[in-house]
Amino acid sequence: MVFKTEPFILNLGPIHPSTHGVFRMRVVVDGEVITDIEPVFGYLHRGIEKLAENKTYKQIIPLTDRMDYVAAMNNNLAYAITVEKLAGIEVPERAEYIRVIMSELQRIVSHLIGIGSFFNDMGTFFTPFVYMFTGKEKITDLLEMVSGQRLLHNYMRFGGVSGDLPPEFLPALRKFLREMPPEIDMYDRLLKENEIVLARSKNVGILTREMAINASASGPVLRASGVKRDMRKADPYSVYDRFDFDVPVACNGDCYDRYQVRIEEMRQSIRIIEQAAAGIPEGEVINPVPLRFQPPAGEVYGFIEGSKGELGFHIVSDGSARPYRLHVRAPSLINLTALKNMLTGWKVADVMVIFGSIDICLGEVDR
Amino acid sequence: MTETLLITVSARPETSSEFWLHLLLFGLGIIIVLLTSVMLFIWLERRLIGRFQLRPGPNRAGPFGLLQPLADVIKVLTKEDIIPNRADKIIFWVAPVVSLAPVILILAVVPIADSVLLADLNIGVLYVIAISSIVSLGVFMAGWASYNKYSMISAMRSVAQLVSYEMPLILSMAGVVILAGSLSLNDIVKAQSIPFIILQPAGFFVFFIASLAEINRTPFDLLEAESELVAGYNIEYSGMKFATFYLAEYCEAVVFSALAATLFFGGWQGPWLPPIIWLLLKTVLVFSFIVWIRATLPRLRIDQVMNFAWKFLLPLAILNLLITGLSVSLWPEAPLWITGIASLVLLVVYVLFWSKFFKPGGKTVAV
Amino acid sequence: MEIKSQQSSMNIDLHEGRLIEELKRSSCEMMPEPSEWLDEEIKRNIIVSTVDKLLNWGRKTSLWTETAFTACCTFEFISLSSPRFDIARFGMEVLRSSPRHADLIITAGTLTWKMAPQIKRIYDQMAEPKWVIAMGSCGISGGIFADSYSVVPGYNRILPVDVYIPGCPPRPEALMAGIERLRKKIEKKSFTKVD
Amino acid sequence: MTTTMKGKQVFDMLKGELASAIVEVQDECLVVKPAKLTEVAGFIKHTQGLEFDYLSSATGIDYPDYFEVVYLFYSLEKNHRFTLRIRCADKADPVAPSLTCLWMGADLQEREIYDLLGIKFSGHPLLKRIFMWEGFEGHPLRKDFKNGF
Repeated sequence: MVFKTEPFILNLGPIHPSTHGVFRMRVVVDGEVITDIEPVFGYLHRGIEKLAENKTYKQIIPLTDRMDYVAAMNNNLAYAITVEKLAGIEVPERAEYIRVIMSELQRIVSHLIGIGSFFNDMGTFFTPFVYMFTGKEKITDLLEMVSGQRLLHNYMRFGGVSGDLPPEFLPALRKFLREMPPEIDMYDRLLKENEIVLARSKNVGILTREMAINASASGPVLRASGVKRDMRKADPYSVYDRFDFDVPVACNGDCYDRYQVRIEEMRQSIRIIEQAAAGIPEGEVINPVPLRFQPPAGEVYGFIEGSKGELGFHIVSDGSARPYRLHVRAPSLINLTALKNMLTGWKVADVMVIFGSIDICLGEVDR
Repeated sequence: MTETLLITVSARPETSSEFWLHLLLFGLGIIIVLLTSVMLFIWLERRLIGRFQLRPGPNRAGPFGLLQPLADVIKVLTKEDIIPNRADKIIFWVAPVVSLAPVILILAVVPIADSVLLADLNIGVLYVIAISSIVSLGVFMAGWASYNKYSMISAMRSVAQLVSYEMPLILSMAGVVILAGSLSLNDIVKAQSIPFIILQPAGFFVFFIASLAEINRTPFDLLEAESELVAGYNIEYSGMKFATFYLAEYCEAVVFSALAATLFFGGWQGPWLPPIIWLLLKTVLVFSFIVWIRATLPRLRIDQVMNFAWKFLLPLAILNLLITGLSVSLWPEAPLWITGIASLVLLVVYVLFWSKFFKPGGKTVAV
Repeated sequence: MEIKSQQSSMNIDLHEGRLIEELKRSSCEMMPEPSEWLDEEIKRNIIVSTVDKLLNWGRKTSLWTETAFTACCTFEFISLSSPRFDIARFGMEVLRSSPRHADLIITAGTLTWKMAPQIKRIYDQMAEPKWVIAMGSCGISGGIFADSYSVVPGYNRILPVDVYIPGCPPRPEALMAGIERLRKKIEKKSFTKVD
Repeated sequence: MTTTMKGKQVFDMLKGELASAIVEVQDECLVVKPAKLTEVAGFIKHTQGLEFDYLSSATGIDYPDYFEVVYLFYSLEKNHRFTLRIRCADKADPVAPSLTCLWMGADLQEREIYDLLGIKFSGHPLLKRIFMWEGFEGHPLRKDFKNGF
C-alpha cells in the first residue's frame, strides 16, 4: 500500500518564539520534512536609510545603534569609521584603543546572546540562555560605565569617542577579564559534550564552502564553512594590526561548527581586550569635528568585522551637512541568502536550530 | 488521625455498603489530594527551575511563593473561554477531560500504605498501562479538533511517540512483575525488601526514560515544543480548558513519579516515618529528577526520538527482561543481588556500546 | 504533490498588503486608554468586594506575558527576566507563546505597518481579561522613527494601551515600575459590579 | 591588507567587445553599460589574476539624472577589491540585469534595491517587494518620495 501525503504550508512567524524577533518563514512541509521555504522580510523595516537622508551626520549615530541592537558599539564604530574615511579625520591613539575594547566587548555580548538563543531554539528551558545572560550583564555594566546606556550605547563620535573612560573602568575590566575565560570554558563544557546537542547540531544545516562564498555569507557563518576571512586580519581597520589574535575556522559548516566558532571567537576577543587594556596610551579621546560638520563631496565604503559579519556603510556625500545616500551592507540580511538551501530537506525542528545558528538580528535584517 | 481514617475507610471492604463508602470517600480523597498536591508540585518545579537558573523563583505570593499556583489557578479559571470558529466543537470540549481523567484513575491502584488503596486489582500493572495510553488520545483529540496546523503536527507526534514508547515501558515493568511474582501493585511493593532499583537498574533506566516520553517532558516534550510548535496541542485552548490540560500534564508527571516510586523505590516502605510520607518523599525525589532534566537538556528531534525508542530502548528492555527471566527461572534460589549485578553490567555495557556506535562526533574548531 | 509556492505566496502577499492598507486607513486616530484608568475618581467610590479582591489578587499575581516582542526593547525585557532583575519573583517568568494563554502583551519595540495587523490579531486572539504595556519611546509614539514611512506612531493606534513606559529602551527597573503600576491598576478593577 | 584594484588596471585586461562595454574608467571603478554587466562581471569573476569570487554588497543610488547601482567585489584568494557601477538613464522605468546567475549573494540585495528604489532586475528568480508590503505605493528611497506617515 502506498500512502499519499499532501504538502501544506506552515507559517512560522512573524511572532514565533524562536524567530529572534519578527521574521517570517513560509515553509512547505511534507509531513515533517521541509520541501520549500520562502523567507518573508520587512516586519521591522523602519526606513533607517531614508531617515538618515534627512538627518545630519551626527544625528545618524543613534539610528545606527538601533540597527543591530545587540551590538550597538559595532554599528557605531562602523559608521564612525566610514565618516572619518570620508572626511579624513584623524583619531587619537587612546580613542582607537577604547574603540577596540568596546567593539570586542560588544562582540562577546552578541555571541553570548547568539549562542544562548541557539540553545533555546534547540529546546532547553532557558537555562543556558540565563547563564549567558549573567555573563552579558557583566559586560553591560562595563559598557554602561562608559556610555551611560545599557543597550544602545551611542558612544562613538567622529574622531574618537564621546567621553574618556571613567577611572574605575580599567580595574573593572581587569576583574572581568579574570572572570570571563573560566565562564566561557564552562559554557563550552556544559554543552560541547552533550549528546543531544551533538545529535541536533552535528551535520545539520550544512553550508558548503562554495555555497558560503557564492551566497556572500560573512562572519562566523563564513568561517564555519572553512573560509579564513576576517576583516580584522584581511584589511585591518582601527588599530587591529597591533594585536595578536587568531581567526578561528571550522571545516564542516554545520550548526555545531558555527556555535564552536563563536565560542572560540569570544576567547580571541578576550585576548584582544587583554592586549588593548595593557597597551592603552594616555591622551585625548576625541579629535573634535566642527559643530556644523560638512564632509567633502564624494563616495566612500567603510566596513568593520561586526559580530555577525562584515558590516559596511556606503555613504554618498554631496558636500552638505546631510548624506545624499546611506546604505548599509547588513551581514544579517546577506547571511540569510542561503537559508533556503540550508533548510530544504530538514525537519521542522531543524528549522529553528539552523536559523538560530545563523544568528541574525532583525533590526539589521530589515533596518 | 488521617491515617486511622484512611485505614478504616480502606481496609479491605467486605460488605457492599462498605465497598461503596470506601469507593466514594477514597475516590474523593484521591482527587482532592492529587489536585491540591499538584499545585504544590507546580510550585516545586518553578522554584527548582528558578534555582537551576540562578534565581529564587516565585516568592512573592504567600510564604515562599507557595500561593503562586493558587493565583495562577484563580486567574486561569476566570479567563475568557474561547472556542475557535472552525474547531470541531464536541471533540474540542471533550479532549481536556479525556486527558485528565485517566491520570487520576491511575492513582486508584497505587498503594499509599499496606493495602491502603482504592482498588487492589490483581492486574494492577496491566491497568496502569491500559489507562495511561488514553491520555495521548486526549492530546490527539485536542490537537486535531483545534483546527490549527501546529496542534495538528503536535497530535501526530503524540501518537507516534505513544506507539513507540509504550513498548519499552511495558517491557521494563514486566521485569518488576517477574521479580515480584504478581501484577498487583500492592504485592509488588511488599515484595521489595530490597528496592527493585537495585535489582533492576536497567529496568528502571528504561522505565524512567520511557515514562519521560509518556508524560511529554524534556527531552521528549515534542508535543509542546515551545520553540517549534509554539504551544503544541493546547495552542487554541484558553481559560478553564487550558487549565485542565495544564493540570493533566502535571498530574501525569506526579502520578508517574509515584508509580516509579512504587515500582522501583519500595513505595510506602521505609522506617520511622508514616508510609504516606515515605511515598510522598520518594515521589518528590523522582519528580525533582524530572525537573532537573527539564532544566538542563535540549529537545530531541522526532526521528531521533523514534530511533531512540526502537533502536536503543526496546532492545535494552528485552535484554533486561531476558536476564531477569533467566535468572528467576533457571536459578530460582540464587541470591537476588546476582540479578542486580547482571542488570547493572548489562546497562553499562549496553550504554557504552551504543554511545560508541552512535557518536556524532567530529573535528573541533581549528585556530 | 508540489504546491506552486511562488504563485500562491504572491497571493498571500497581496492579501496581506490589502490588510495592511485597510488597517492603516482605519487607524488614523489614537485609541483612548481603557476607561477604568481615566475615571479613577469614580472607581474610588466603589466598595471592592472580597470576591473582587481575590480575583484581582490572582490576576495581578500571575501575569503571563505573550512573547510578542518586535525590536530592541526585547533585550531589556529579557534582562528583566534574567537572574539579575528576576521577574520570576512576581510569578511572571511564564512566557506563553500562544496568545490564548497570555494575559499581558508587552509591546517591546518599534511597530511597523507591516507588523501591525499581526500584533492586532494577536491581541484579538488573547482571552479576556488582557492588558497592554507600551514599552519604550517607539511603543508610545514611534520614537526616533516617528516620521518614517513604515512605522506606526505608537501602539495606541491599534491597541488600547494600559501603561506607558518611556525610555529608549527603558531600563529593566523602569519596566518593573511599569509592571507595578499595572498591578495597581488591576487591583482597582471591579468584576462583580457592572457599571 | 586588502588592496584596491585600479579601474585602469582592470580595463586593460578587458578585451574586444567587453572593452566597448565600459562607459567610463574611474580611479577605483569601472562604469559598465547595463546590458553588458553580466559579461563583465563574469569576466572579472573567472579571469586569472582577478578572481573576484565574492560579491560583497550592491547599492542603489538615486542621482538626479540616473540611477546608479554599485557592486563591490572581493577576491578572497588575492585579497583585493573592486567596484563596478551601472547607470540606468531611464528614470521612469529603470532596468538592470541581475547578477544572481553568477552570485547567489546578489539575490536579497537586488530585491532590496528593487523594493526601495524601483530598479527592475531582469533575470532575477523572485523579484518582488522585500521590506514593504505588496500594494505599497512608491519606492521609499527615491528622492521624490515624501517621507512620513
